[in-house]
Amino acid sequence: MALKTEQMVLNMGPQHPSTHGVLRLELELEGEIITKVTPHIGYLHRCFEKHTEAMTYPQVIPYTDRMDYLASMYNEFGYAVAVERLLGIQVPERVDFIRVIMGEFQRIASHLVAIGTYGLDIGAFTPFLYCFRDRERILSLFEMTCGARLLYNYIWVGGLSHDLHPDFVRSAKEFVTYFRPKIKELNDLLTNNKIFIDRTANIGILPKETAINYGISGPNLRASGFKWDLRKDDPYSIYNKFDFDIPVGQGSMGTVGDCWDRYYVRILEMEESLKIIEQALEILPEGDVTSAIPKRIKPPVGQVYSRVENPRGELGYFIISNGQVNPFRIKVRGPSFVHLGVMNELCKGHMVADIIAILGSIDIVLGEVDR
Amino acid sequence: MTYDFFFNLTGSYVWADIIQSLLPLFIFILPFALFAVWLERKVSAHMQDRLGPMRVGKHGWLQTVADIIKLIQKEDIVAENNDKPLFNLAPVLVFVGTYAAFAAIPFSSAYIGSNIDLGVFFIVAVSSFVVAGILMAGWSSNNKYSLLGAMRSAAQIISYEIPTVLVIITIVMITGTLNLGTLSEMQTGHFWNWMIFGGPTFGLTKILLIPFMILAFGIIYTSTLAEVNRTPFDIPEAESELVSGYHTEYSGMKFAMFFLAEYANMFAVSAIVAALFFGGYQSPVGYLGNLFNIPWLVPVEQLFWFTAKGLFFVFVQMWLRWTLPRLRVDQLMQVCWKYLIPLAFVNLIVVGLLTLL
Amino acid sequence: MREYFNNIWTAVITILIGMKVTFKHLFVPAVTIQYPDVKPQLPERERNRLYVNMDDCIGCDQCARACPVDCITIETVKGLPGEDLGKTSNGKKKALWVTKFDIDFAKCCYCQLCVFPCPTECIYMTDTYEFSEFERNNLLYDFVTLTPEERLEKKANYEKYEAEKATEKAAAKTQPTNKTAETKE
Amino acid sequence: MKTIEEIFNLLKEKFGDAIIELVSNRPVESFIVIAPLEIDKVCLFLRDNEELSFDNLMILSGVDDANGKNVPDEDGGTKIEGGTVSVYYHLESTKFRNKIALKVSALRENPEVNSVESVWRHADWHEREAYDMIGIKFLNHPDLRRILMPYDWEAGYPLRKDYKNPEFYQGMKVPY
Repeated sequence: MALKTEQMVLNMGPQHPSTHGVLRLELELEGEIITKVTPHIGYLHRCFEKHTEAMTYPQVIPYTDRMDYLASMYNEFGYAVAVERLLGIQVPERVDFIRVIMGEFQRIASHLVAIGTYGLDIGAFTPFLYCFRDRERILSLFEMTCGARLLYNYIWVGGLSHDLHPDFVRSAKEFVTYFRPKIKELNDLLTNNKIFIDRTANIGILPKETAINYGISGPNLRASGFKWDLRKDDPYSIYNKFDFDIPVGQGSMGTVGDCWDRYYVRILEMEESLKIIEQALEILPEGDVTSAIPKRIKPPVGQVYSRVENPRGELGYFIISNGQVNPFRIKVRGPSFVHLGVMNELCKGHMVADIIAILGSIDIVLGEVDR
Repeated sequence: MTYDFFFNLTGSYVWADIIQSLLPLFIFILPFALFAVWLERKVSAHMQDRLGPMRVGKHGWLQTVADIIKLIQKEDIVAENNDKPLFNLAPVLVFVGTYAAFAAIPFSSAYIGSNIDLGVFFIVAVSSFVVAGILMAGWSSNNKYSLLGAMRSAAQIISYEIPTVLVIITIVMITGTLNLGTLSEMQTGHFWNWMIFGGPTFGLTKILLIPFMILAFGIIYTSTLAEVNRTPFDIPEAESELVSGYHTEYSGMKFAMFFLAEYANMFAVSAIVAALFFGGYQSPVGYLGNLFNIPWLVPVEQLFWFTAKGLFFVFVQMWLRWTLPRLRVDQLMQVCWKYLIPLAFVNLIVVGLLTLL
Repeated sequence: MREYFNNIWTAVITILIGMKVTFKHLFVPAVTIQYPDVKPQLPERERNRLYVNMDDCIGCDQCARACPVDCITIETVKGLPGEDLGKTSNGKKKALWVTKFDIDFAKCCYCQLCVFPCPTECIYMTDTYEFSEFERNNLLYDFVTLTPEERLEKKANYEKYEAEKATEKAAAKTQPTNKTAETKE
Repeated sequence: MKTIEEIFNLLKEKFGDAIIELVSNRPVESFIVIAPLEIDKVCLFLRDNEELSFDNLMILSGVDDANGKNVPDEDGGTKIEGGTVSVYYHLESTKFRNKIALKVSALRENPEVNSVESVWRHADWHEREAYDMIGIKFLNHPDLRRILMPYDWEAGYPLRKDYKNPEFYQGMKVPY
């Protein structure tokens, strides 16, 4: 006789400790095994795209900050690159260098949050605080440069709002030397921990073909074993001047493209970012950072899709201009938005606890999902 | 000994009984829980390069007192669809289970709440009350997260009792007693008489026993960790998955009772481990009381040593908590059934053979 | 079987390594500070509450137009001819009475976009960051130095002046038409 | 790597009238305009053709072209009548490092575009967003619901240029 069983529908969120914001996941459970995940998003919708239609081009920048609030610097970077391509202006070399330095610092800061909160999701509290301690130092560097810790409005179309602080180069070098041993400590504490590996290896495997079909990009795509980094494969700014590797998932603890790989790619990327920062600090040219900022931004009728390698993946801005001071339409391809779409595929057949591990490993920021 | 003292003091058996049974609560469990919560916060803070509570009292040592006062003042929220009798009973049951376990714990040679011959067995049995309480809490909360937490917890605690009991049997095989007082007395003298170093046996057996005793200690410490729901086995209240597990819906004093029970339980299991393997209340080096011939000092010193040992293991529990991630529910069962239980069995057999030597 | 013991071994070893790391940190001095008692040193470019130096403000409205959230509201009244409104510190002559200069800090996003276009550098960001209020209305800051009576007076003055000018103009307009009418006759 | 002209000619050969025009006189980006009900076949071809292999859909964006007539409506504002709404597809070939943009336009009153969800799963959420924001109906989409707005939002499609905020939503006042 078959026992009559019933599927349990569990609402995870919108208020839940590890949905990284206000995300609601509707789980259909067979005991603790998941049969279906339906993400419901939009709780943090702030009408970014509608707002931009009433803004001038420079006024959009503070709004881009608020999308992926863990990588604000890179959002501005991407937006500035897009509008510059639309305008066809070339920025001074120093601006590009500073942008790259800031962008890579932001990448480290963002990955630190990703790694730290991932540890928290798995249940390790301490790495989270170590990561935040180091992130605070990066934020202090930003604060020293532009006066804000989270929402910078630093990278402008055609330039930067401020030049570097005179102490910046020294402090940045200090940070690089300070931070290298910390990565090792993090590996000791979390990455190589047997419990952590058991929780993350062979969980949420994302094969390469599926990943491309789903539009996955950034560290998540690289963890699936596909060497694809826009900094190398579609170079923007001056990334082609630097020497760095693109870490890809090896499946060393389980299968290629599992949660552990996605986590570990981020760790390796932090080291690569340190390399880029070191090189950029060495050859930082002199120059005026505000000289190329146009007085009045009024692009010609046209459109551009421009993308950059955000810490989370491919951040693209699709801008249509109708020749006015306001953009006609800005559509953002947020990596988090795209990555969240693959949740159902990843979670099927796993347990409730794995949802947390998977959601943490794809590293979404709800501000960017909902815009 | 203390019983006679209270009897002489009050002149009534009833009063002596009451005082005797309330003694651990007021002298030990409450202050310990307050202290342990503070310690947990400080340990976690310093391990994470933070300061932790600093405002209430010097280095925040009164913080938990303030918290308890806050919890007492809080509204006791009972949701409409809760199963109210069970909902109210659950924290009491959890606390009773923990509190009753203290009855058989030998704090010092002068004070054992109830010096029964089935001491260890009693503790193991009575602490199973906690499972019933947790299940009740989870069920009556009428909340899916609580229910999941409670079910995980029940499965976990029951499973992990098996390796615990197997290790206890191992010890009993060597000592031949279940009485914790006698067990502690057997390990008297110096630290090399502790069970972890082979107990009060001599010769080759002792040396051969040491590795197996260390293994047994590892097993029992791991499984007691799981029994009190501490990291890495804290999945019943895994805050990142189940919000707060079985006590999600509780507030105010009822929540405080769960909290108190958790910390009291931490000490209870540490005390068992200390009593079984580390000589209970026995000093590792000898007593000042004996040295200076002050008889009343000895039980006090014993209480100190017992508390110190218990606290050390509580500290290790905290240390583990702030270091490790948590396991998944099926992995937790795997650790128990595939690793701990077979090892405990093997250990049991080997130790059994060794004692025959 | 080998894997079985290997699992146990790696588990124990990695746990011990982790415990070593956390134990070391027990003795590392804390990086946090006790905030209201100890305050961090803020960098000089700190971006917090805006301040407007009204002595230098010429009422040009550029900051209000740059603001992406419209938190600055400026109203101005033209000065009467011959009236001396003073000069800004960099020598610009003022021509407008600023009768309203409100910044709503409940809306302000501290982006600093208002600071850069200012021709007299009279609006800038300070390092005051503790200004939370219980009433949202209290976050509406009024920077105008004129008293409410003065503001009304300036407005009335200008209206009167406008009215006078209008009547003059009207008079000027009607007169020539009269003249033409006269000449026609 | 093929240029956009070559791809246009190739598509024109294969699909004939479904390929409407190649717009290449605007700054920065050129695109091919395609008939809305043929887009899925064209995309499948672009993905599976060995020489093109556009395996990655970078972005799919719905745009309100606002090229109709402005007419005053009942409550004093203006609304747009006629004209089109469009969908832009930006494709990329990870093999050949080649990029291309496509555009389809549909009538504003009842825009219907074939879904490319079966070609790239990535399009799923982007199409839902375009439906949510612009009101483009993607035929053959398995799960076309609103995504960012509440499921029971009845006041229209926010990113249309003539969108007006409703007074109330579920009894809550909307403009604050």
